[in-house]
Formats: sequence, C-alpha cells, structure tokens
Amino acid sequence: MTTTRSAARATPTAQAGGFFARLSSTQIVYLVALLVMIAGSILVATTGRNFFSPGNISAILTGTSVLGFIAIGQTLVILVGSLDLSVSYVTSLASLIGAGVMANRSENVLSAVALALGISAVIGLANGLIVAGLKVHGFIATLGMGLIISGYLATNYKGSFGQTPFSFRLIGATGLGPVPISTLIMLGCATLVILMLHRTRIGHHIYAVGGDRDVARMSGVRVPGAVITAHVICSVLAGMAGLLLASRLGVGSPTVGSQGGYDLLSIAAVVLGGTLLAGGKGSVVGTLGGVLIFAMLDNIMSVLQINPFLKDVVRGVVIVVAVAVYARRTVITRPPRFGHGGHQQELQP
Amino acid sequence: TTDQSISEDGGSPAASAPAQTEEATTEWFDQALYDEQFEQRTADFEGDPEQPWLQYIAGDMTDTADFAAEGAKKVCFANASISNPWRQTGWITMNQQLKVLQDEGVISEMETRDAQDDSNTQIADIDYFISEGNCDAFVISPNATAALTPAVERACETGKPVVVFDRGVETDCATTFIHPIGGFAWGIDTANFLSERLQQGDKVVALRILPGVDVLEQRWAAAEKIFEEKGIEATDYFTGADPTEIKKIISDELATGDVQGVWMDAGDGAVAAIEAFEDAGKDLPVMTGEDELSFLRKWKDTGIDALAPVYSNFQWRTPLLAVQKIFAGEEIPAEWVLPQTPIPAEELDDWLKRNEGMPDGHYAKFGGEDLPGYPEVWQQRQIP
Amino acid sequence: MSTILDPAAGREVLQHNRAGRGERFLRGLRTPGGGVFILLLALLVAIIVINPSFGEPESLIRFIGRTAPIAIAAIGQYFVIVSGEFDLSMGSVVAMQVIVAGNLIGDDDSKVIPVLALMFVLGAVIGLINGLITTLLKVPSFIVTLGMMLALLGLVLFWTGGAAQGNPADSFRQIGRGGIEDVPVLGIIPYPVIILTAVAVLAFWLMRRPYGRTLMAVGDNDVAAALTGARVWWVRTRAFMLSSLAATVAGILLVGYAGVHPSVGRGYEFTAITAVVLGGVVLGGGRGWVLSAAAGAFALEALFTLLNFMGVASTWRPTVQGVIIIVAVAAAAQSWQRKRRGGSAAAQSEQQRITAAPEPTEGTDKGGN
Amino acid sequence: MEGIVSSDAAENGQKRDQPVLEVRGLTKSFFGNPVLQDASLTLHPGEVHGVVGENGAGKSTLMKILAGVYQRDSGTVLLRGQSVQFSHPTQAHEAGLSTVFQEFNLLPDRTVAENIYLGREPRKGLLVSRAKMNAATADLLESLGIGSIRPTALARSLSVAEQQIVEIAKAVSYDARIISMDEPTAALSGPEVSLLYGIVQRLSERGTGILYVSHRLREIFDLCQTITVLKDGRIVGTKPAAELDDASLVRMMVGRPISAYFPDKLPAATAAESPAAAAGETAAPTPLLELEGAGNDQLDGIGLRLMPGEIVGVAGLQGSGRTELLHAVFGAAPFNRGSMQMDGRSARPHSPRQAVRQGIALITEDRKAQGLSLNQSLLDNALGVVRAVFPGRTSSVRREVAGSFSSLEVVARDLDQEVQYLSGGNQQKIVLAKWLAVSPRVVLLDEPTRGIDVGAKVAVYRLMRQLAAEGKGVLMVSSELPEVIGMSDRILVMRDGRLAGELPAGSTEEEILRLATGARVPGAAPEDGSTTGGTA
Ligand SMILES: Nc1ncnc2c1ncn2[C@@H]1O[C@H](COP(=O)(O)OP(=O)(O)OP(=O)(O)O)[C@@H](O)[C@H]1O
Ligand SMILES: Nc1ncnc2c1ncn2[C@@H]1O[C@H](COP(=O)(O)OP(=O)(O)OP(=O)(O)O)[C@@H](O)[C@H]1O
Ligand SMILES: [Mg+2]
Ligand SMILES: [Mg+2]
Repeated sequence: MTTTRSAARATPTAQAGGFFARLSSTQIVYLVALLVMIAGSILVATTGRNFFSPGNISAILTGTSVLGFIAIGQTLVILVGSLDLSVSYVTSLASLIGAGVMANRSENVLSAVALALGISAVIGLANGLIVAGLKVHGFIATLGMGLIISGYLATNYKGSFGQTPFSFRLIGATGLGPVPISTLIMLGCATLVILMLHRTRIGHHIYAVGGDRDVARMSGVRVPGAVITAHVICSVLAGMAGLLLASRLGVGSPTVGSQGGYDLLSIAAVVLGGTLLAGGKGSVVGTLGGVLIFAMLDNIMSVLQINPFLKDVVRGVVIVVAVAVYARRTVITRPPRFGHGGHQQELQP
Repeated sequence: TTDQSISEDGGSPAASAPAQTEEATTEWFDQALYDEQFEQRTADFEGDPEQPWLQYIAGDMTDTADFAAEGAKKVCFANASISNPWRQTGWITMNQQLKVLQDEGVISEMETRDAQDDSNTQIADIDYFISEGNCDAFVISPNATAALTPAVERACETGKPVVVFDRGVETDCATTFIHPIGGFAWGIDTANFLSERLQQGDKVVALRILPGVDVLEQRWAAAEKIFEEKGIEATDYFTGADPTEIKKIISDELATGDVQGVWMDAGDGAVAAIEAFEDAGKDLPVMTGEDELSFLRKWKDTGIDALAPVYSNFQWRTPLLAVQKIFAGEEIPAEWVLPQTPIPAEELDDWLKRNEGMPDGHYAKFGGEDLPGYPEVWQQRQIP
Repeated sequence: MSTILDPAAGREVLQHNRAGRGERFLRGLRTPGGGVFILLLALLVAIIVINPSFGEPESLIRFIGRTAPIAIAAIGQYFVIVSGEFDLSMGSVVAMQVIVAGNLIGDDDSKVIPVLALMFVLGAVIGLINGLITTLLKVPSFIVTLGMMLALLGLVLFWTGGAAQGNPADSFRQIGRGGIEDVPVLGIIPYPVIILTAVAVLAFWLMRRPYGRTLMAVGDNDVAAALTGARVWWVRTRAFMLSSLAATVAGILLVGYAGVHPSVGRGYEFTAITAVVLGGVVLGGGRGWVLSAAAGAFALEALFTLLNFMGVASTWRPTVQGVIIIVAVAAAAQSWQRKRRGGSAAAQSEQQRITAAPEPTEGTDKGGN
Repeated sequence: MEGIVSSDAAENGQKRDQPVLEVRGLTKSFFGNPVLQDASLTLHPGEVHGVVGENGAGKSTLMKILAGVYQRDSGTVLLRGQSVQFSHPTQAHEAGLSTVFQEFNLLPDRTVAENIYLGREPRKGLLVSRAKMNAATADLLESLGIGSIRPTALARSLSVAEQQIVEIAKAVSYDARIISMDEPTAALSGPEVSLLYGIVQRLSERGTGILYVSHRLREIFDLCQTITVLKDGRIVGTKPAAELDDASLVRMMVGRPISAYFPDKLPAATAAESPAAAAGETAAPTPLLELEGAGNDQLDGIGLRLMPGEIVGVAGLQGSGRTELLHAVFGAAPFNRGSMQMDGRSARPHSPRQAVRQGIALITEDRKAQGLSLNQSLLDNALGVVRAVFPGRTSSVRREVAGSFSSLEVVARDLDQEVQYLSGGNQQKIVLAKWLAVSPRVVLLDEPTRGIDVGAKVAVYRLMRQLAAEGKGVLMVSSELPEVIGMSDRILVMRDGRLAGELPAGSTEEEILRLATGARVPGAAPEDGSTTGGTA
C-alpha cells in the first residue's frame, strides 16, 4: 500500500521526561544490562559467590554465543520487516550435517562447515524467495519452513548423529582467559554484520526496505534482494550456531535447536535490544545487549537455584517489562513549541 | 520454553549407544543388549528387596576407598530437566532423600542446575560446577547420551566422584552409572504380555512419545520385533505425549477397523487412549501403560486386561545414597542396574492402596514411603 | 446529512446499490476466505474416498466434535489477528484452564459451576492484561503474549508441581466428551458440536455488530479509527479478551475430550494462527471472515486425518503441514494482490453513480461477514 | 558528486528543438479497466510541460509508467529518440528520468543524505562512504538554496515542507534530463512554493525537461509553457499555456463549464433550528465553539469563536499549527490549558470520542492514512463513526447511506466495493459521508480539497454552504488561499502555534500572507492571539 506524504508524520509524539528521553534505545538497553549486572552481582554475592569470577564470566559469555549468532541474524530479518521462526530447525540441521560430514576426521572439517552453511543458505534463500517473491508474511513462510525441516529431521535422524573431531570440539571448549572462542567468533560475525549494515549498499537497503517497502522500491532499491539477503544471512548464522553446538556437543542432534527455544527467544532478544518489530529501525549492538541481558538473567537464576518453572516466569515478565520501558517512549518526532514535557499525542492508538 | 523436547524417562547403558555414531542410527535394535536385558529381567538382585533402590545385579565393583572422607560433603547436581511428571516425582523423592543425608551429616548441601532439556545448557552447567562449584561430588542426569559425554569426562578429570544416572554417557569414567534394566526389558515385558493375550493378525496401536530418544526407541525396537515374530500387526504413532493427539489417533484407527491392543511408551496418555475406545463404543483393548497413577486408576475403573511396566522411579534416590557410600569408602557397582519389575493385575490393588491420595501424575513405584515428609510432600508435589 | 427517505425506502435504496445476495456469495467464494471452504470440501472428499466409513454421518459429526476446540481457538485468535495483533499466549491459557479444572473441581460436582465461573474470569483477566499492555504500554503484542505464554505456563507448572491432581468430575468432563444420544441419523450430537455452533453463530453475529465492524476498521487503519472516535485501546483489548475466553472454552472442551495433562494445549497458538491464516485472514489485520478461520481449523484437522488414513509416517506430518500453509498463503497473497491491481473483474467493473432511487429488489441484505 | 548541473549544457542547447521524450499511443488498463488510452505527448529540453486533469484522469498512472513503476500495455516511449521500456525505477534513473511521486515519502528513520542517495549510495572501494554521501548532499542542498537542512538530520525531524523539498532535491540529484513531478506542491505553501518555482526555473534553464502535474491551476500557468489535459485516460488536447486561461482549461478538464467555483451562500433557512436562535432574537447568539487562552505544547494562547452558520477559514504557512489546532479541538492532541466551550458550556474533549459525542467532526488532511479503512467497503467506511460512537443508531443510518452517497454524487461499482479502488475525490466524499451520518454541529475540515479535482471540489464547497445554512459551524484549514478567501466568512491566520490575527471576508492573499509570515500589516490585530482571536 502506498504511503501518503503526511502518513509518516502522523506518528505519535511521546515524551518521557528529560534524561531518559534523550537516550537512544541502544543506550537504554545497555543501561538495563548494567542494572541487571549490578543486581546480579549483589544477588550472587549473597550466595557467597563472585559474579565477576572468571568461571562465571565464562559461563555467561558461553550463554551468549549460540543465542547471539541466531539473534544477530534475526535482527537482520526483523530490520527488513520479516521474521524467522525456522532458525531453531536450521540450527539442528546444521549440527547434524556438520557432525555427520566430519565423522570424527579433522580433514573433513572444512567441507563439513561449507556444506552445513551452504545448506543453511539454501534454506534462507527459500525463505527469502517465499517472503519476497510469493509475498507470504515472514511469520507464516518461516513457520512453514520450520515445520518442513522438522518433519525431515524427525523422519531421518533418530537421535544424535555423526561426530566432530577433537580439533573442532576445541572451538566450543576453549577460551582466551574467561572469554570463550565461540563468543569471539560470534562477536566477529556481529562486527561483520554491523559493517555490512552501515557500510554497504545492501545494508542500507535492508533498513530502507524495512522502513517502507514502497519507498525503497520507488527509490530503485531491489526489494527482493534485500529481503533475500537478510534471510540468507540469518539462516547462515543459524547454521553457524548449529556448528558451534556440534562442536560443544561433539555430535549433531535433531533436537538441539528446538531444545534451546532459539526461535522465539531470539526474537525477544532482538526486540529487547531496541529493534522495532515492524522493521526499519534498530541495531545489532542493541541485540547483543538483549542477548547479554538474557544470559546474565539465566546465570543469576541458576546461581540462585530458582525453580526452573519460575525461571520462565521471570523471563516472560522481564521481556515484557523491558520492552515496555522503551516502547512507551517512542521517538520524539517534534519538539514541543510551548511548555515542557507536555502531553501525549494520542493520534496513533 | 514450552516445547517438550527430549524428556520422558530415559536411560541407557553406556554400551548401548553404538560406539561409532557415524551412521545414522536408524536401527535401534541391538541383539546383544536385547539378550542381556532379557536375562536381567529375571536376574537375582543383591540387597534387600524392601529397598529396591539399593539393589543391584552382581558385577564389576568400583573401589572407592580413595574417596573415603569425614564430614559433610557438597554435591553438585546437573539435572537435565523436570519437564515431565516422571522426572518431577523423582526430583521430589531425591530432595527428601537429601534431607535425610543432610541430617545424617553426610551431605552439607546440594547445588542444582537445571538445564531445562537443553544439552548445551547442561554442558555449561557442568563446566560451571567444575570451575566455580567447589563440589566434592558430581551427580549428573544427562540430557542426551552422546552430547554430554565430553562434559562428563571433564567432570571425571577433576578427580572427584561422578555419579551418572538415568540416561548414560559414552564413557565409563564415572564412579558409577545408575539405571534400571532398560528399554529392551520394557519392550520385552510389554510385548510378551500383549502377544500372549492376542491372536495372530490382531492389531496393536503403539502410542509413542517422540522419535530419537534412545531409551524410548529401544522400548519400541524390542516390542516391534516381538510383535513381528508373533504375527501381530502393529502400527506406531508419535504423539508428543499429548492426550488430545492420542485420542484422535485411536479414534481414527477405530474408524478404520478394530483394534485389539494398545502399547504405550508411557502412562500419562493412557487414559485418553482408553476413553477413545469407550467413546467409540468399542471393546476395550488389552493394554500396557506405566505405573503412573492416572493409568492405574483407569485400569482399576475399567477392569481392562492390562500391565503396567515400570521404569523405576525410585532410581532418583540412589545417586545420593551412592555418594554416601562413596565417601564412606564402600565399594559400589560400576554399573548399578536397579530392578525394574512391571505391575501385574494381581498387584494393582496393592499399589493403588499404597498410593492413595497421590495426584494422577505420581508414580506408584516412587519408593519414598520411608522418607520424611511422606505423604504430604508427594501429595502436594512440593517442588523445590 | 439526512435524507428524505422513510426507513423502508431507505432499505430498498440500500439494496439497489448492492449486488444481489447470490453475486455477493460468489464474489466471496473467489476470495481466499471463500477458497478455504473449497479446500476443506476437497480434503473431506479425499478422506471419504480413502476411507468410506468416514463419510457416515456419525463419523462426520464426531470429527466435527473433536475439531471443535481448535476451531473455537481459531475463532478467538481471529479476533486478535483481524485487529492487527497476535496472541501467542493461547496455548498456555488452554493448559492453565485444563489444570485449573483438574485441580479445583476434583470429584466434587458442586464445584463445577463456581470453578467454571472462575475459569471464565481468569480467561477474561488474562486477555485484559494482554490487551492493556499491548494498547496502553505500546508493547508489540507478539512480545506481550510471548511473555504471557512463558510466565503463565511457568506459574501453572510451579503451582501444580507439573502434574494435575486428577480428572475432574464426570459432569464437567461431559461438556467435552458427551453429547445428546440416540439422535436419528447422526446417532449422537456431541456437546462440543453444539458449543462450536453457538460460538460460531455468536462470532458471526459479533462481527456484523458495530463492535465487529469497528474491530475490522481498527485492524485496517487504527489511526483513522481513532480519529472517528473509536476507543482503539478498548476495542483491541476486548479482542484479546475474546481470544483468551475462546481458549478457555477450548480448554473446557479439551478437559472433557482428553483429560487433564499439562501438555494439553501445547502449540495451540501456532495451530490456531495457522488455521486463521489458512482461512484467508491476513496477518496485519483488516481482512478476512471469522467463519473462514474456523473452516481453516477444520481444513487443518482434515489434512491430518487424511495423512493418518493414507498411512503417511507421522514424522512427515509437520512437513506436509508446512508445505500446505505456505502454498495456501502464497495463493491467497497472489489473489489479494491481483485484486489490488484491479485484477478480478469484480473489483473494477462498471463504475456507476450511487443512486437514491428506490427500486424494488428481491432479497434481504447480508453483510460481508 | 552528481549535482544538479547537467554535464553538457551545450549539447542540450543544440538539441533544444529535438524532443527529449516522446510518448506515443500509450495504453494501460488495470485488468480490463482502461486507465490510459492512446496517450501521447512530447517534451522538449528545457520545457516545463503541465499535465492536468480531474482525479482519476490517469496523470499519476502516466508518470508511473514513465518511471518504470507500472508496465504499459501498448504504445511507445522514446527517450531522446530511442525506444525504452523500464521494468524498474532504477532503469529510468539510469536513463536520465527521475520522478517526484505523488504518493511517496521519505524514510523517517534515515538521514536526509541516506534518503537522497538511497539505492545508489556513493562508495569508496566496496564500502559506502558516508563522508562522500554527506558532502554531496550538502552541496546539492546548497545549490538548491536549502542549505539550512543538515544532511545528517533524520528525515522525521524535518518540517513537512522541508521533507517535501528534500524529496524534490532527491529527484533533482539523479542528474536527470527529464524530471516528472506529480503534485509536488500539494503539501507546500507560500514561500516553499516560490522556492520550488526557483528550482524548476533553474532546471529548465539547464535544459531539463519537466513534466509537471498539479491541481493548482495558478502554478500551471506560472510555470508551464505547454499544457496537456487528460480526461478519463485520454488526451483532450495539448496547447501552449499562452492560449489558455482558467476558464477554458477547466472546461477542457471537466468537459462541462463550471458555473461558479465557489457557490454562493445559501439562505439560512434552517438557521432558526440553532439553539441560540430558538432562545429568542433578543440575546446575542451563543457561539457554537469558543476558545480562550487555550494551548498545549504546540499551540499557545488560542482564542476563537465559531458562530452557528459560520464558515471560518484558517490560513497559515506549512507547520504553523493549523492541523494541530483542529486536532486539539477534536481532542486528538488535547489542549492542556485555557478554556473551551461549546454552546456556552465548558467542554474540553480529551479524546476524539468525547469530541464526537459533543457533536464535533474532523475531516483529516490525509485521507488514506487518517481518514479511511482502505480495505473496507464504502458502506463500512460510511458507517465507521456511527458504529464506533453511537452503535445504537447504526441501523437507521445504514438505511440513509445510499441517499447520502447519491447526493454527494459518489461514483463506485456498488456499496460493497473497497474504498481503495476509488479515486481520490470519491474517497474524500466517503469521508464526508461518514461524518454527515452523525449530524455534527461543528465541522472541522483540514485541507478538504487537497488533491481532488475541480468537480469534486465544487461538491465539497456546496456541502460546506449547506452545512452553514443548516446552522452548523465550519472551521476550515486550507493552504489554497483562493479557497480560504472564496469560502470563509472570516479568516484566522496562524503563525508559529499562535493566532497571528483575523481578517474579514474578502481580504486579499497579500494581507493573509503578511500575517502568516509575520510582516506587520497596518490595522491588523496585534500578535498575541489571545486578545485577537475572538469574533469581530
Ligand atoms: N494500482 C491500481 N490498480 C487499479 N486501478 C488503479 C491503480 N492505480 C490507479 N488506478 C485507477 O486508475 C485511474 C487513474 O488513476 P491515477 O492515479 O492515474 O489518477 P490521477 O489522474 O493521478 O488522479 P489524482 O488527481 O487523484 O491523483 C483511477 O480510476 C484509479 O482508480
Ligand atoms: N516536523 C514534523 N515532524 C512530524 N510531524 C509533523 C511535523 N510537522 C508537522 N507535523 C505533523 O503534521 C501535521 C501538520 O502539522 P502543523 O499543524 O504543524 O501544520 P499545518 O499548519 O496544519 O500544516 P498542514 O498544511 O500540513 O496541515 C500535524 O499532525 C503535525 O503533528
Ligand atoms: Mg495522481
Ligand atoms: Mg495541516
């Protein structure tokens, strides 16, 4: 549908007072992360532990890497205005292909990685084509794709499969000091994606397409290209997550992705990181903050030995509350002409 | 997450997982293991039959003299999850057992991490215990056999005692591995029961939970083989343990033709299966369920011809008792095979009576009658 | 501006300016929302070909009965989707209600009514919370209901220790399990069929009421709706409440149908959304019919039944389901698009001046819904 | 950088007589419904070619085919003598044709520079160079005389007019030989329009051919050398502007003479129904609407009175707060200070709903985004307000809908057609109908004739007169000064969120503009709105 000139202007102007209003959402994410860290270090201290001990930091960072890979990809897909619910199955599939092809021989590592990522890319391509070409809502396209893969997994793989060689397992098991290699690789991928988003045309186009598909199209952006690129990269990153899991587990597993619940959790992390669910606005840096918040939260709850059912309650509440914090304070579209603070424009319900 | 993932009771001897997992393990049947478990069903168990959780089949013993030590010890427990009634019941029992041992000054505390069905999380949990836990002993209930092997090996490398129970791992570095006889035994008991009562050409519907979980697959692998030998027609379905699904499947089966037997992976959907027959106005089938009370009660109510195989829930007590023995320096079985005796019709009333007032999701052979808090803690399902 | 017409004449003028009932019906059938009925019919025929006994009235009515819970859930989800939102908490609400029934009613018949009332209140309150957080705090509903899904299930499991106390009294379970017996031809009319019919009629009626039409307008363009004086927040919040209430009804039927188990209702949200979308309802709101959503649920169930009868390994089921929803939604998207581009002749055919001249026409008016 | 300067002005000069663009027999139908039939036109370098026609005549369709957004069914397009067919806007850009679309916008969350260079971001090596992009944008804006806009500002932080200018700058930045502009001034007023005039002239001097679509005939005559009139998808004729005047052009467009642009006042036949009149002739009539010292964060010191049967025009520059004023009265962005009275009773609506209940209606300036549910039928849209606010009255109003559409001369397939398929004018009539259905007493009109054709405009004017005659109060915001002057009983002028003054009917455009821009006008009221806002 076409946008008319003033449509974009009709966005509401919400203002929270002073300091808070001036922060970007990424800054707020990290502020929240900082609060979680402070609360965490106090709570952890009450059990006689040290939140900042190398072992704990390593545990937290390990918690960020798998979800991190997937959430970075999910950020791209959400930025371009789509969603990816198939990531957890892609992750499982990649772990199986990776471990299966490696078959405990280091000389197979390269071909296994290439094949796993290649197949992930093909799935991403299919997702992208369905979304961009057939105009199927990303939610449905990737839900469907996830179902298709899950059927394949359930039929063809009974339990764990393959084996990763020792050299490959090191990736999941070693670290530089308290920083796991896997986290470093994840951060490396994040850097590449950030570079792509800000310094390449396709990155700019991803933002543009998510912001307004028609505007982008009329400006000469090839919309399907941006959508497909985002989906392909997202799937490849999910594949990376699968390989990382294969490295940590030593085998591939048809359920490792869905066990982690990475599909919904990654979307939650992206939104927690300040990216608009509708697309067009947000950042990978914010997403990393969201992932970090989740990882710290899990760590704290584990140290405190919270009942596992209550963990889900806390996660659920934190997602909603945190997003409410900045959803309420939408971007200021127009400075007030008179008075300070002022009212809320209730144009958009 | 709300996804039920690999869960359900499970456990397989380390040896069970094929050593080379390079092939897709689509064939679960393993003749040697089948034969072994076939024998174990009737083997003599050492120890007091009144305390089945301490019984074991004679075999290799681990010398734990090196671990002998005075004073209360800290145990670190890496749990796969408590995401199904079987695990929940066991977890409650384990905690009551812990209280006893704490009172006796054997265990100072047990730090638990629950991986919520995620192998990756459980690996991280074990690594955390190793680096931060100050653990004197590790208890591990692995989420998956192959995936947890490296992490269990790392725990072993600390030189502290490691107790693995329920599902196994592909290493025998652990001080002991505790489990009931196993999936093949379950399959043999149930399939034999059904075959005895059915005729050649009769139809059995097998309601399974999930694909790919070794102990569950072994149950079916054994049962399928026996059905085939006996000429019984068996169709299997995966239900995700969802009673709605179960009822639909049975209804559709009954719409196509008669069904004489029902075989189940677990008991908690059995009620729905029986009700599908009732609603369709068909004769009730011969059936195998599990020692979950919902099934036992329905069995009693309907008076069907049934058997409740057991995947001994009392095994959740054993790991802590094993830790006690380890620090006392007593030798313990390297592979601690616990008895696994189905409940036949004759014993039904007895087991129902013993578990009066327990919720439907409770397991008859939970083995915690002598623990403090009995029966309220189990009745109210107080999960720590 | 008031016109000079008396009511009767006004009605006639209205008729005159609308296509006849038959034509509107045909037009409807050509939209994705109509297409799902054809898909459903095709699936049923296929099932009956494979297994003729399914075609017997008794089998069919039982099929309708057991599909009722998911169809009701789909109807509830429809309200939320058509208003432009998502409700992912549905499965958890079902699970919660199942466990509430199992734990609070027990064997005590006298508790049935009060607990039923409590369940409806709980359902409404959850919907209210979802709705208010979405509309007033402006958190995307995807996130709100995702949080609700996690938190609610966690709370319920925590409260019950993961297992229900037991099956509730038979009188309660009859709602989902029993029926009017000894009916000629059909044999039995399951209560779920009656309840589904009631819910469908109610939903159909509601969507033709001012509330329903306003809900649709809100889903289409909420800014415009707000500027016509609609209380958008309240309109949407009520949609969330309807969704949770529908999940409650589905839960009540499921307790009867399948008994109490925490895994009842698992994945219901995605099944319901799939059904709604299969019914041609557009994610993002403002388009689609409520009965098509229910038909989508039936089509989905019929598909699974067909696969069972065909002996397709149950592990392949998700794959087939995935292919079907992608294909169906792609087809619907193409169809809406063709129409948008002026595609179907009906969209652009002879423009005329809307007239006020009353002319006798047959038939009574019938809404798009 | 790729500035606005055509690389080879000399070459263009030589070829001035040779057309840059020739359109021959262009035909386009949307699935059987012809929208363009055998349309032909010729554009020479440096020529500004006006394209006019009623709503739905096919102007935008023509522009979109040229731009590669739509594909033609048949016909040829020759660009500098070469036949071309674009399947994507990029190809048009590469061939030197750029377009300012009618329904086109900037990405609010991207910077000005990112918006302008979207789709062809300047690179250094493989990477996009922001520095290059920002510098090029700064140069471009500077050369267009709008150097005050920062290249790194987010689009959403710009004023409406600035956003529009940025869009034009974007079209210019393609260094195109042909630029088509589809209603570029629809959102502009006074000074910005002259800025645009400057840009158009400069481009034309450099030999760029310009296709200029507008409903504002004065601009057409000011800017264009040649005028092509489209009607129902066919070319009625192409003539030098010098041979045409308002009347003859309108006749060509409409095909029938329009007797009077602005209908006369109707006798206040029903004025006796107004509460004030009913109370007796002795007392001065109570104002329908009265504001005093009202304000919020966008408005301050607003004081005004609207009497029954009155049409009050509100003029002002873009962004002066006229829309804000209507939205404040309507409760969409409520006042938070001062008083507001209706019929002498205090009434300050805090939501549109309260306003509607009090008898206020708001016809928004942006039909598609704020006025209509595009996927819903005519009938559903027309019943929107009743259903949302007075559900009890739905069935009686429902019976009157057809009559109401008929007197507004709505053209559509039938009442079940979705409004997205209607032309702009008809859509505006649907918006009016939905408000008339609840018989409001105060009608707020925001740019009621924006982007609609002459015929539809007259219908709107007649309706306003009729409302006034029925004793209702009409407050009309408009950027088209002739309209404000032609319709209003009094004219309020806004500047910077305040009322700058009030002018009587019959004031001139100069007087209005002087108030709107802040230049002092002798005899006009002082700037403080609170003391001047009232009725004379
Ligand atoms: N995408 C489309 N699909 C179907 N019909 C369309 C489409 N775009 C335009 N039309 C129809 O084509 C006709 C011409 O529309 P167009 O937008 O070209 O008119 P216009 O002259 O620009 O009018 P306005 O002055 O209102 O902008 C109208 O009847 C319109 O309804
Ligand atoms: N810079 C801006 N950014 C976002 N929204 C704006 C901006 N300027 C104006 N608006 C919005 O656009 C609408 C018109 O604003 P305003 O009252 O300032 O202008 P106006 O004098 O009514 O001009 P117009 O002729 O556009 O109606 C209002 O809804 C206002 O909130
Ligand atoms: Mg146009
Ligand atoms: Mg305005």
